[in-house]
Amino acid sequence: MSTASVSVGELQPSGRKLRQQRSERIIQFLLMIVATSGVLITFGVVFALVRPSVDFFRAISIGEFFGSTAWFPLYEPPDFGVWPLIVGTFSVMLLAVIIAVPGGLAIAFYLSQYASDRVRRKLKPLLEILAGVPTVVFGFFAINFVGPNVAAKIWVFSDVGFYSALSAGITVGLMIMPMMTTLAEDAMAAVPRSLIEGSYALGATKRETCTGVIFPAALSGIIAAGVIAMSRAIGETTIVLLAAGSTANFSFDIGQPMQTMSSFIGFAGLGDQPTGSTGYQTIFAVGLLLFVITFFLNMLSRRIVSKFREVYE
Amino acid sequence: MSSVVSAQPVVADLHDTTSRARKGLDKLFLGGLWMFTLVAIITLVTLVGTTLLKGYSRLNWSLVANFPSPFPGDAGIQAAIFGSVWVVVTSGLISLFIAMSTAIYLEEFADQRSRLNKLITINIQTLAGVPSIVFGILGLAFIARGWLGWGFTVGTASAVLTMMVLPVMIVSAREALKAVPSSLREGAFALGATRWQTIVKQVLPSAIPGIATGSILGVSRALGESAPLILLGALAYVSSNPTGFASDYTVLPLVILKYTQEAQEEFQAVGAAAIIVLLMLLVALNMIAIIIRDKSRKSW
Amino acid sequence: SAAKLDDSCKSSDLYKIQKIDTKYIRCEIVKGTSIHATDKAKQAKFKWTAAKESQYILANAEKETIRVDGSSTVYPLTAVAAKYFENSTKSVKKKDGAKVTVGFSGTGGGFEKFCRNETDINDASRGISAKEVAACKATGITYTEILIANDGLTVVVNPANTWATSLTMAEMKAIWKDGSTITNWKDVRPGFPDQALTLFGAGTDSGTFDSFTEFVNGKAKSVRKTGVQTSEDDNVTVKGVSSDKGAMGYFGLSYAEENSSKVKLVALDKGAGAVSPNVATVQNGTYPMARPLYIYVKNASIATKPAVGAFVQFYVDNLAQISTDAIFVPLTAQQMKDLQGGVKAIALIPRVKK
Amino acid sequence: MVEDMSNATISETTARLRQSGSVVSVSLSSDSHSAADNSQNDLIMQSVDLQVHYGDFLAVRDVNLAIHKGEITALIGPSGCGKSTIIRCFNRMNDLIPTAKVGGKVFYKGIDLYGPEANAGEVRRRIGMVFQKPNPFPKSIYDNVAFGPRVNGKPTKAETDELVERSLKRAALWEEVKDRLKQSAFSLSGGQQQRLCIARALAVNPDVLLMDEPCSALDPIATARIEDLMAEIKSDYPIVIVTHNMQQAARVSDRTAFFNTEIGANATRPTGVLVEYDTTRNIFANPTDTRTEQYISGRMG
Amino acid sequence: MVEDMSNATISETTARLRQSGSVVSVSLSSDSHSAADNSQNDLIMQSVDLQVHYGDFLAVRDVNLAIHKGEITALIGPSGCGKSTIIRCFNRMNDLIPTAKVGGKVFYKGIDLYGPEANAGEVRRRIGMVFQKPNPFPKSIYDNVAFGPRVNGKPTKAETDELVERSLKRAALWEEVKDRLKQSAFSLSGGQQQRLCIARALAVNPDVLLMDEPCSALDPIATARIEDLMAEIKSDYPIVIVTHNMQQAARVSDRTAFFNTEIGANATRPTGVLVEYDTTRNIFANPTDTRTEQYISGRMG
Ligand SMILES: Nc1ncnc2c1ncn2[C@@H]1O[C@H](COP(=O)(O)OP(=O)(O)OP(=O)(O)O)[C@@H](O)[C@H]1O
Ligand SMILES: Nc1ncnc2c1ncn2[C@@H]1O[C@H](COP(=O)(O)OP(=O)(O)OP(=O)(O)O)[C@@H](O)[C@H]1O
Ligand SMILES: [Mg+2]
Ligand SMILES: [Mg+2]
Repeated sequence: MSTASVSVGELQPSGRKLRQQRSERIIQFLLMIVATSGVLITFGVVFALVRPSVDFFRAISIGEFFGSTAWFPLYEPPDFGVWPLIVGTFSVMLLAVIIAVPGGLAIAFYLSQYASDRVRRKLKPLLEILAGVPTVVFGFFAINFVGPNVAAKIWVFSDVGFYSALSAGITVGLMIMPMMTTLAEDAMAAVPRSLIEGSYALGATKRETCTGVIFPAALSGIIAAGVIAMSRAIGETTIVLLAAGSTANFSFDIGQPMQTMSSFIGFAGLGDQPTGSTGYQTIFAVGLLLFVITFFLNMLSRRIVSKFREVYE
Repeated sequence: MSSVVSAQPVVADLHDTTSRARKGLDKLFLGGLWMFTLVAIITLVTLVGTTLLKGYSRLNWSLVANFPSPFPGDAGIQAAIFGSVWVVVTSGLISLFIAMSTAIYLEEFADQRSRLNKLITINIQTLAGVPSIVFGILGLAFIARGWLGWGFTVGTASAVLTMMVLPVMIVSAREALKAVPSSLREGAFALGATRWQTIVKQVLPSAIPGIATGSILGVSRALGESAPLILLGALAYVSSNPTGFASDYTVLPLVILKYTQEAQEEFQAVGAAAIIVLLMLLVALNMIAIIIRDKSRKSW
Repeated sequence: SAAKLDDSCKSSDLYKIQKIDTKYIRCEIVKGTSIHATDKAKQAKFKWTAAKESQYILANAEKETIRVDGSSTVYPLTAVAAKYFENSTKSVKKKDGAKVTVGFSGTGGGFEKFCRNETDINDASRGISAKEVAACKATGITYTEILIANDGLTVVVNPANTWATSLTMAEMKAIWKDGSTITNWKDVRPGFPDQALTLFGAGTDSGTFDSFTEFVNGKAKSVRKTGVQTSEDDNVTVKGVSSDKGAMGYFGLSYAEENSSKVKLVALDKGAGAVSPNVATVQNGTYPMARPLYIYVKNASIATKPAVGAFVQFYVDNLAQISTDAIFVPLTAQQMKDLQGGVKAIALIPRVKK
Repeated sequence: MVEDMSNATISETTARLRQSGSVVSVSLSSDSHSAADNSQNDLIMQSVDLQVHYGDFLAVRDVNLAIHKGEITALIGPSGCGKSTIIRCFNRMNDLIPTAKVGGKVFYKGIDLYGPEANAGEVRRRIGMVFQKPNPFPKSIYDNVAFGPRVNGKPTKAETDELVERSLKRAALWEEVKDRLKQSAFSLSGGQQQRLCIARALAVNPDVLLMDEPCSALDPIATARIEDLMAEIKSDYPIVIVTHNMQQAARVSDRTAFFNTEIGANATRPTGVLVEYDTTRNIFANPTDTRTEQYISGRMG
Repeated sequence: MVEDMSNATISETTARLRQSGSVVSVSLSSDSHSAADNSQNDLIMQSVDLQVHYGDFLAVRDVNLAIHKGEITALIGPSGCGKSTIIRCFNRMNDLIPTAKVGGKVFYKGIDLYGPEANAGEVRRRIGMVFQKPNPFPKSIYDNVAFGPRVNGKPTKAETDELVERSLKRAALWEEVKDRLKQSAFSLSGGQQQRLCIARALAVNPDVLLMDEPCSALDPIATARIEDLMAEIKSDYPIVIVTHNMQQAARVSDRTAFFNTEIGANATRPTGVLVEYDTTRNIFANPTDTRTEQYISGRMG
């Protein structure tokens, strides 16, 4: 009977390996530092927006900002009532959502329930291309095609000029439709197959299965997708800048030119406001408002999605 | 005992009894789906079609070779192409570095449940939802002017685009790392490999195709992005290719934006031609992504 | 291969310089032909001619970037100058010619950068303001002002508008002043028809907007806020005015003349009778909405960057051609003379060897 | 075209069907294949040489089964032998799988389910199905049951109310849910959900009920309730049930079909075959095929 | 601090270890716990009161096991009883699961694996592991084997060549792959891949080899080859193997540990416990615990 030989320190790494393990601790630390840079960016964004906004609201009262309906910050004398921008933003957003959400849903239904594999394989890349088209190209499309050939033709309530919220809204809607399609498809794919089969087993047709079972089952996912679409539409700058003009009309006639919060920022940026001027600070005040709105929309959609996950678990 | 009972013959029993209204609705519904699908296809076709029609006359070598000009006849986009390449490559590389580091830290080192991990994750989600123009504001306030004061240069634009594509890249890099089977990590650890050795020698090689495809998608977003750069002075008449981070620059989307707003009609053709070049670059990028994806599938 | 005099050159060679033996020759537009001509016979032709003495300065243009920013009104003029200058230096210095970047942040935005030492030259559609003078003083920046062109803002109406052949500045102000509610021609002047008035204006970030508001209302950026469709793109205004009988708009003289088939130019009356907008009335200042355009050159840039001096010299030497090609109202003979004085002042700035 | 084929054995009938390939009415002599009890042994459904491919892969072949009125028929066999595949052929659920190709014939009251006379929607309404995992719709309890009637007609509110109550009663769920019909179906327990799914299937008044391992996700108590329920309703709704639980097959079914897999001549993956089909008593007490015997003993021993 | 404790029984040793909590050298008296054969019975590894939590859940507790030189030790027991958890404690693979908390001690040649004297990387190099599913790296066969040596040092090309050949020969794979060392490891069959993984483990020259169900993904022929291989190398590399296949445990192992699950006083999920640990002969021929007997007979009968 012999005793196992004992050598203390036997399970310690030697030389090279030891050095390596030490340097790994440094690597890990460095990685952590880099990983937190994202957090810095967010703080940077918030800080960059808040500081000049504070200056802005020192000069312009919040009451005037939210209490008046004239937005002419770059005129003399300037007006700082943000409502025209809000109305413009929501007009364009609503138009876009009215097109993108049903459109995205319809295409998602078609792709996931109706289309054959062959058709799907051909359609998907087309949608991917559409999803990858830069917004400036959509803007070009808006002023050369959508504006004169669609918006001007379908809007019968007023004269539609070169610039209109309608043209911008339609184009933004077309731009976010592929994204909406993808998100809706994901939501539909998460519906258990057994539910769909349960519906067919009761003699339901494809339509009834789509509207009666898949839609309600995927509803929260679809709503979340819709909310993301909204926030995308609200944040869109270039298309609106090109298609809806630079006049902050306080109007509910979507045939008129309008300005959204994002397109105002882009517009004011074109004209390069002198630092510290009130015109320069408006960029930040409006940016802050835009950031807050999209931040809440994105939080909302995350909430909905996490609720949604619980249902089928 | 032979009690034989025939099943009663009920012919026509299983005929379609769907009511006409129900069938009509079915057709209507499918019609609606078709319509929207067609809208998407028509959008793409008319978008490319109208652009081609407008721009094909200027789609020649002089477009690519020339620098901007006040005269539409010989206005070119060379500076914009090089500017785009500069900005996209630098921001792509920087964000790739940050995204890989972040993803490796979050997936391979950090405790998944740690506060820091959650904070970073939520933060990335938040950043992903920030409108791109807001990054432009950040760039204007901190980078172009303010603290860093880099001016309206390639460096500023790269920094801003980096922030913009970072969330996309981090998410795709994390997905790629998650997709590496844990058996691979266990196999390496079980041989005494350290964490870093495991990552560098096993995990990353397996994840690279996924990371590459994700990055290319991020980069193509940067290539097409215009909004934040509007705030960063990329609109000007720039007749030289960038030579460094401190160079003046312009990029394709903004050249398009500028020509689109130009009063002379002939510039629209230049803009349209530039769009076609931009779209071709994007398609090429996506092809590379597809090739990488397919290649990586074959190799092992 | 050595080109010979009188050999025709291409438009892309415009202002290129070649050296044959010891002589320099330059590609120029044949007099009497024009880049803008639609008539085939008058379309631009190019030929090599002997280069002027002063162009040897170009040989000093190192591989440098000249930064210009400022007024979007002056931008097209400087952009043409830049284009030609680049053509020239490229041929002299081969690939390493000087580069010019031209921004159009607006006169004010441009001065801000200029006084922060970010640019070499600032385009201005007005003289430097007292505030800007102070800003430049604070950073120790000295500069030379050069009058570079004349500009006239024209008011345009629809060709079918038979009544408004001329308007008084008071009428203009009534229409355009902040708070104006006039939406019908009949309220502009008794006797004008009952025709809805629609207004097209320039975007707030353009120099045109600043000048127009200053001319009409006496205060920059002060203008009626409602009932005006604004656009960055003069072409949109042209389209709008040409498709609406009751429309009125404004933009630069050169662009108006270019589009005189689509819109009608309106004469203005400042109290001394109606004056039609044209080159002569703008040059002699009788037209009420005429103004001078400037460039401001930083003295330190001239001292330290040879290319900047070369560019200004080039700009001034070829101003007549540049103005024509950019469709600007050129300087008068007297103004040209004064200009040479400015250039001489620049020439006296001591150069610093790096 | 209807023929009376009394006194023909199943295999004879099958042979004739093979030749004619037409719509026939089939009946069954009461030989060894007759029902285990005295209930009516009318043939409701019959498969003839049924075989299913998924793409190129032959999943199951040569299945000749007869489903009788008033009876519960159990399908048993090892995993992958094609039980689910077969039961899904009985109400054309396999139509939903693009790669699935059905060969042979399935007759329902003499009509070929896959023939021109049959419409998939109608087939599914007539031949109800209950799935392995309870799959209530994300709607209220009431709306779950009302879904089928609503898509299959336009019942009035009163009719629907009555139908929902009757179906829930039939599925022995009424007492437990009558006070919360408007609540989400997800608020029910697993066993209740499965009974809800049965009620939902009954609400469209089917002629046959197919159940694919309906109890495998349930605890023993819930299972017992479902089994009781099956016994209760089988006189109105003949039931075909797939089960992995042989005790269950022995307990509840009148007939049992045992499937097994075998690898074909030049196939790489095993194909399911129907080894033996007989009264449950015979299958469990004295199976004729040794494979059946092995399977039964191996699992029950 | 080293103590010689010959002639102490395991339980005595354990008791002392509990008190001292320090690094000790332990040996085993040749009582009922001694090896089944005449091989050296030196203790290589020993676990003392080992227990593992996953978060709040106690997955396995009170495991006292001893691994001997030259032997194969089999861990058997029903699914979820913690066999994998235990074997992964033996080379600190559980460190990789953030929620896992290891209590008690595991000694390797007298050194506490979880003590300050031990480094996880070094532990894993010394105590090799082979997994349930073959997990070759997506590299060439050669690079798979060379990976371990390379990360653990900087061998020259010649050294590596020699090591790869020796390891592959040891794993009885050399003849089959020597002509295609540069090919992808994925081009090998499942059984070959598993032997490659064994070769890979051997290439770093471990002292013990842990195998978690190494044959469960393999066909019988490949399994037989692995079993032969294990028998061949066990004199050099003591082996701990987890297996579901009791015949396999009986065939190849010298000692067998039987684990079972039981639900603790106020626990909701079952916790694994070591029921019995003895020579394989004793465990299978005359187990002392009735649970062992039931399990063995239930499965083997
Ligand atoms: N949609 C499908 N596509 C391709 N193959 C399929 C599909 N569904 C089932 N199979 C294959 O067909 C064979 C029979 O499957 P089936 O589900 O009918 O078996 P089962 O007897 O119900 O098994 P279990 O008892 O596991 O439910 C299996 O080999 C299965 O892999
Ligand atoms: N990473 C983990 N996190 C939480 N619980 C775990 C984890 N791994 C295993 N468990 C739980 O610990 C218990 C023991 O698991 P373990 O995998 O060790 O069992 P096993 O005996 O190997 O089972 P099998 O024979 O199925 O492989 C199980 O209840 C399992 O669910
Ligand atoms: Mg099944
Ligand atoms: Mg296990």
